[in-house]
Amino acid sequence: MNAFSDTSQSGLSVKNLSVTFSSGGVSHIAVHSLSFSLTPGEVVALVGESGSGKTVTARALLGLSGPHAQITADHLSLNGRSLLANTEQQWRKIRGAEIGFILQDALVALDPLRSIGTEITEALTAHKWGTKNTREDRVLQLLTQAGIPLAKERVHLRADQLSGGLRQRALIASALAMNPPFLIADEPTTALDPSVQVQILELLKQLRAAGHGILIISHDLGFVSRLADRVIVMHHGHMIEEGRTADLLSAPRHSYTRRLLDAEPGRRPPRPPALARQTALPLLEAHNLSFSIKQQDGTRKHIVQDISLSLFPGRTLALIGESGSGKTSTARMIMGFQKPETGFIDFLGEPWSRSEKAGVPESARRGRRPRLAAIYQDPLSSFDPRWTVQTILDDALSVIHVPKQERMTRIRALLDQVRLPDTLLSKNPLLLSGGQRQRVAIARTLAVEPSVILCDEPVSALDVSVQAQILDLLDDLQKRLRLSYLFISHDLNVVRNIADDLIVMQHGRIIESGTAQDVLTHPRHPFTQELVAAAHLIGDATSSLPS
Amino acid sequence: MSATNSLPLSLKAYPRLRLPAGKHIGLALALLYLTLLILAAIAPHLLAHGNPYSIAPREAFTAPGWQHPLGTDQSGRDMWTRLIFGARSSLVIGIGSILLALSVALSLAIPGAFGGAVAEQCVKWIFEILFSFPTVVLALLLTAIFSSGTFPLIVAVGIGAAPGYGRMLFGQFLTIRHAGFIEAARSLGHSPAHILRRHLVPNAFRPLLIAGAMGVGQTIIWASSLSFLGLGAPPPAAEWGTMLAMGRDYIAEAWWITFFPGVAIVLTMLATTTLGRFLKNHFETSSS
Amino acid sequence: MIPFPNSGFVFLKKLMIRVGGACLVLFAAATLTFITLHLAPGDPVTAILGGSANPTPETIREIREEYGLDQPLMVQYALHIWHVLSGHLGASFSQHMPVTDVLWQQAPPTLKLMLSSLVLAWGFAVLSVTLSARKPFFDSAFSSLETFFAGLPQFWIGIILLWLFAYQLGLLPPAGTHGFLSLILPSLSLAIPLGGFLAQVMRESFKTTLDQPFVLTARARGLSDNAVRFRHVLRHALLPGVSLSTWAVGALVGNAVAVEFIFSRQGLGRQLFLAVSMHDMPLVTGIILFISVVYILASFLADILYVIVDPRIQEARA
Amino acid sequence: MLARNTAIHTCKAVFHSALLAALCLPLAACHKNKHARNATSPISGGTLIYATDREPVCLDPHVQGDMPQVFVAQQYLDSLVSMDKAGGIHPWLATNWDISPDGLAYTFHLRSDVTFTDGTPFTAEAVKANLDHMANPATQSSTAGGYIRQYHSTEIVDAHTAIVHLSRPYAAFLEVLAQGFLGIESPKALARPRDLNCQAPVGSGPFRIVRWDRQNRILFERNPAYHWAPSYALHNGPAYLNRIEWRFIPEPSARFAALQAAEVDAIDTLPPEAQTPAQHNADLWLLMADRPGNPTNGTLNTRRAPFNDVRVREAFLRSADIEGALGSVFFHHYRRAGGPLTPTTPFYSPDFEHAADYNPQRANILLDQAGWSAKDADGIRTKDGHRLTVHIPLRSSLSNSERTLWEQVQATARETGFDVLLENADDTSVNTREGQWDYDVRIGYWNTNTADVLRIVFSSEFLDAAGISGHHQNESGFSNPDFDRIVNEALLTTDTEQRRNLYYQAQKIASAAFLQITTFPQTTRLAISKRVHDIRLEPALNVTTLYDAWVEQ
Repeated sequence: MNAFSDTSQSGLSVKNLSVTFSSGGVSHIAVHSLSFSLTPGEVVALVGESGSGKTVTARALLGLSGPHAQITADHLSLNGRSLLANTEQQWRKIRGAEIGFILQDALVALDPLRSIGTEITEALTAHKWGTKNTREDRVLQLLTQAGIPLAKERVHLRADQLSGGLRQRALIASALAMNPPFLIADEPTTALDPSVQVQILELLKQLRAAGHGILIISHDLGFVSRLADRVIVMHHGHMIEEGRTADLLSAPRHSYTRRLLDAEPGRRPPRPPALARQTALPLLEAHNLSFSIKQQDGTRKHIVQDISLSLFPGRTLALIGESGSGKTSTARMIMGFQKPETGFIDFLGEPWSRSEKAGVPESARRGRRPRLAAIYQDPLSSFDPRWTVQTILDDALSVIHVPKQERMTRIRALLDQVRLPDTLLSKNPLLLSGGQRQRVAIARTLAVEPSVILCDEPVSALDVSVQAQILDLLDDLQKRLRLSYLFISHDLNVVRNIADDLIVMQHGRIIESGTAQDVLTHPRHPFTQELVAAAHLIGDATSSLPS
Repeated sequence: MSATNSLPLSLKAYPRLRLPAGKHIGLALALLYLTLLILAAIAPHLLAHGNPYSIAPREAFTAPGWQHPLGTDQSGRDMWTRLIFGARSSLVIGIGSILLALSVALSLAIPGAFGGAVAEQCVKWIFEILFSFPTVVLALLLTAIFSSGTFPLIVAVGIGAAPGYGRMLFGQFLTIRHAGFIEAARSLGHSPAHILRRHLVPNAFRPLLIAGAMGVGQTIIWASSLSFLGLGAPPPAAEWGTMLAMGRDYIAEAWWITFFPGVAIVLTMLATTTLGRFLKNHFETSSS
Repeated sequence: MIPFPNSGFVFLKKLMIRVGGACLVLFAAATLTFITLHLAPGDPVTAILGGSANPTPETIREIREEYGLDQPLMVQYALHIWHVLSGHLGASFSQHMPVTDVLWQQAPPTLKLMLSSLVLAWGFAVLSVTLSARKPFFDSAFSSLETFFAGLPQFWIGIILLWLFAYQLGLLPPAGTHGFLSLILPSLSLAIPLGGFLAQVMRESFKTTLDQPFVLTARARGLSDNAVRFRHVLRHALLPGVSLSTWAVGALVGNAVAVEFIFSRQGLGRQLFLAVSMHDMPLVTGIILFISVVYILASFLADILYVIVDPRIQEARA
Repeated sequence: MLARNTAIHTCKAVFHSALLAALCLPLAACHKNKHARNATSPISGGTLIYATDREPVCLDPHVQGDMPQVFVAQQYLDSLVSMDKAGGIHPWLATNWDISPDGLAYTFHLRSDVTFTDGTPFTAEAVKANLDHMANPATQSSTAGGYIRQYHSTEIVDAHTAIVHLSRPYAAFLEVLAQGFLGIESPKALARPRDLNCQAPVGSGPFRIVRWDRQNRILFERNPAYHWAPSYALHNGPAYLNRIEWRFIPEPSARFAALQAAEVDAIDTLPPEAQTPAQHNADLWLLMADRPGNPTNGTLNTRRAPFNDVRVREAFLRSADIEGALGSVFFHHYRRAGGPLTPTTPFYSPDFEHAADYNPQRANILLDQAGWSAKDADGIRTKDGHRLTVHIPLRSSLSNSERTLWEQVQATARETGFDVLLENADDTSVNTREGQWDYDVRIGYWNTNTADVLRIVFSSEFLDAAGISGHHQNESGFSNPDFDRIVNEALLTTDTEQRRNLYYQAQKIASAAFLQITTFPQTTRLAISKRVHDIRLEPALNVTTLYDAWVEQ
């Protein structure tokens, strides 16, 4: 079906939609002549990276682009009624009642100060639906419908008191309150753990089956492939390609679509099987690490229990787990920022951290610190806000006593290594893109000539294509510099491309470990199996298309 | 600013309205005023001719006019001249008090923020206790010890204002201490001395600078409220708070004696606030 | 409703910390006033006699004995602390009446003044913040107004208001503590700067909140602009205002000194100034303690309010 | 000192020095006063709202003894004797009295029909209780107690006869008794603890205190049983007013504004800047009178340099332009007081009015003679490397007008080369400095209805009056045996001409010693709404009395 020819009365129809923002005399066209249509029972996906204009489009369809947006279109209609000249009053009648809206993280997309019940009720009162009693019943019904068990008890809870999956369901329930025929879901699963993503995916499928027309906004082709009937790829505000999901994914016409597909972690070639485990001594060894925090009621909550791991030269050990699994605390103990309660860590054959009271003094670690570097999910916070790229690298070089006159050469070499141009030297990282920032962070770690780099979710905040570039860079550096990585991530797909060995954590414990190959192909623990299944399901865009 | 920042691609439903031109006009006016103020403090003769102290009882209570643009006070002294000459003592009091306040604040906030868990807890308590003494009340108590006059006024206001600034700086220093870049520097293997010198001090200096810039106006107000109660700079000092206080009996007959010193205080407060805000925005959004 | 198995225990523990802190604050207040007034130059006897004429040596000896001034300093301090702890604030020698009576008489007008100023300041802040996002003009107008208000010294704005409304227009009484009308001008002089300050802080928070995703969700539900602003955003913007109000209560007492002078109002501020001027230790101690108690109660109240506005705190402060 | 003792002087009054009436009273005030008096006959009932500047710290005037206390006391207390405008003593609570020839025993015969408002009858017991109370150190009585230092004991002869024994003859005893400071309180009420009595003292006067709301007001109610009015009153029987609301409005401009806005019916201490508007306001009338005694002044400390040299003292007096200040900040409404006594004081001589007029040329010559001939870069005179510095402590309660006056003195004295330092401090700190003689100029005044004030402020008897704490009424530190002899001799005689002669000599010595830079007389200054009639000044103490006052309904 071609969107251009679709002028049927039912459904959401858009023709040549353009959105322009002007501020301070400067105009910026965020969306250029976009056309598509959405009919009940159909799922259409708008796919693109950040800055592609997909979110702006979603807002424009709800009349929420803000006062600075100029919206032009040949045609923008809902069930035959034009929305172009809508007043704010008219828009309000449409929002929630005819088009529901779902955002990504329910923790912030629902008012954090109010209970989910109040939020859903508000969607009803906004359209003067029912009486107090009927509204109460309706809220419970919606929560149940969205798959929240024990709705009666949970209706009084706030989003932050619910698990990630439940709160996302509550958010969806609030969008469904008036039973709108159409839903716009803006990155509905992005911030969720993989296992939860699958659940939400199932819920959205049910909604489609119930006849809702859904417009999915996503950067994740893999996720979209599981759900959408048609996909529209956007880039810099332009519609690049449009077509049935299966067709588009199997035979992308546009090079950008192809690039996007190739960057999908699931599509990238898996890491070649590692050489046999070396007989060399491990660089880093952790034994029986435990850590707990004291709770307000006096009991202790165990964050990490009995974790042991060994990292060998030139290899990548990945630590996988969902949020709250204890991987970040483990990372802090390994970095020597947190003293373990039990167990010990040795690095380069010498004590690095000890649970005993005396422990290992920081001064004993300092000399070896350059050998154990780290990069983080948010590189910006790890840079002094006053410093330019040059200062950052210069400061790092001073750690290993590089003479002043040599530093400039070394800095340029480092930038070259992470494939950044010299022109960024005088820039503050604040002005760089996410990928560039992460490269600067990598350059800084390289500056001190480490043996081990601890990578804590280094690509989670990046666009898919940038993710791929950073992972390639890390891979390349490892080969050239024989680095060892301790790679921490929640995303099995990311790990698949880089890990030699894998440790899966849940509730602070290691539930499975082994070579990446083994664990990924033959997961033993049910949780690992679930993870692998979820990753497979979402990540592999071409393997299972909707029929 | 990068191009993407000006776009409402983030979740801004209604982008903030910023009038960049207006903001800079405000800043320019503030800087102009502060320049004049400093000039008046350093070389008052350039801005006002005449002697701020010589009285002319016959010309007392002259309304603003050609001869005296802001009128004369109860002793026939020219208000404009006195305001200009008063800039010095008002600024000295303002800057002196804020410097003292910040030093006292620092002497608590630094060990509190960087001196370990016990010190942190202790300092937290100290601030909790000190904070229950309102600035003016504390300063009032201190005037009982230090009597009055310019120097005692600086001491009273400086110490009185210290808890507020101390708590603010303490909080900001804690943020800095826990900042990612400090941990990053540690993980690179930098020594504590290096971290202190390259990160902690320069970064702590920023909130200090902002507090200082904004504080001058505030301490001038506090000091003038003590002057107002008769505890200020001794006569014939042309200190604004005292001038204002002395004029209030004549407000019905000669409003200008009270009005203009107040305007000077308000303008100073506005100018320092504008400058402080600019510094804050500047530090938050870009690098130096 | 909310399953907190240990909330009773937690509450008790928090309460104990609070009460302990309050005692510490009171102890510090008592010590501070003692030190201050002993460091202050001047013979307490002079203070007690109020500088009047002709006291005979007998009179002076009598006074020294009556107020325990013949005891060693440490004994005096111990007695002072003991009195404070046992709730005996003693008699004010400048007022010739028990300190508790002075407080009983002078506190209500000051509390009234503070409360009405707080209410006015809040009113202005809420109005300014909610109105200003409506039109770009309002935004810049109100935010300039706030900055201007926040920069006004209370005593100056007080004099100007007095001049305008009492002297020139004759609309409101120029002095006194007589009913509602006499409360308007003093409250305004305290409320205007505070309102500006509150509004600045709340505006910051209001704007940050307006950019939050849940605001978008609320709009997308079909809520009107006003509903979003008042039901969702305002509540978030209240939070920093609530925290600030504790501080404001303290600041109001301090600023009340000058305002009570200008409007010849009855109250603790003016009484404190006079007591300090007379080096009247029992009364200064009493008033400072009272202010501390008010501050402690205010922060208690603010904590409760905060939890009402933001239920997350209950768990987050664990 | 703060305790002041005053004598009455209304518009119509002609005191000993009749020539002064015109001088001290602005004509407009007299005119308006007359106009008001011509109104209809008194009406009983209503409330009068009276606003004053300072609040007493205790309502019992025996305790301490500051002017605001006597202002209040005059409304609810009666005295043993009363004084007329001419200084004659008349019966009040005492019907008559005999004085022993040696002047040491006073026998008072008392009225038998007087009861205090708490129901206690007035008897000889009450007289004893009151005088003992004033003399008791625990009362902390400085004014009343100070005036009757010669008091020895009271002997009760019968219920209505009491003999008061003095230790030394004291010619001014009856005059002093006429002051409100020595008013008679209910002995039952006096028996209560001091601080309790301070809250609600009980008298036999035309009004009784109902409530004292600190920093706000005192409420009085009429005493319906009152029928023992003093002879200076216009009527006898209960007062006309049902109630008095006695408000405290310390801010001068606010006080006047409250009167203009008819928030209050009468104000005292009309600020100088408001006098012209008040005169032009057809709804108001003014009631003004100078108070006798030692006028408002700055007393020079002769105990230390530079004022231990009489030439420097004279130079300082002559370099201060007081007239300029009176013309500016006092709007010409205050008259210059030149000599050690206010013109309304008995035995005042006008000869010393111009003994120390502004004369910078003479000041320069004197300073050169005294050795202060060199000048430093600031134009301040120096001697042996010391600057000619004058320290003047300013208490925080000093009025802005007076502050400005001293600022102008500072400016004019600087022209002759004095470095005058005006030092702000709280009241207690200033009192302490005064006790330690740590000042060069001390600002104050002393009002009393007798020339005996000269003994209090200048005789050596009062140099160390209070002993250990250093309180002294002779603030100049002046000690002159001739002067001491003269003022003490004057206390022993009742012969008017002899006293006049002695006090003339005393004034001459004081004036020639250049001990004070006198500024203006203390003045009672009332502004009153025209609907209020017969607010009068009590003759003995020049204090407002509302007994005869009535309000148009």
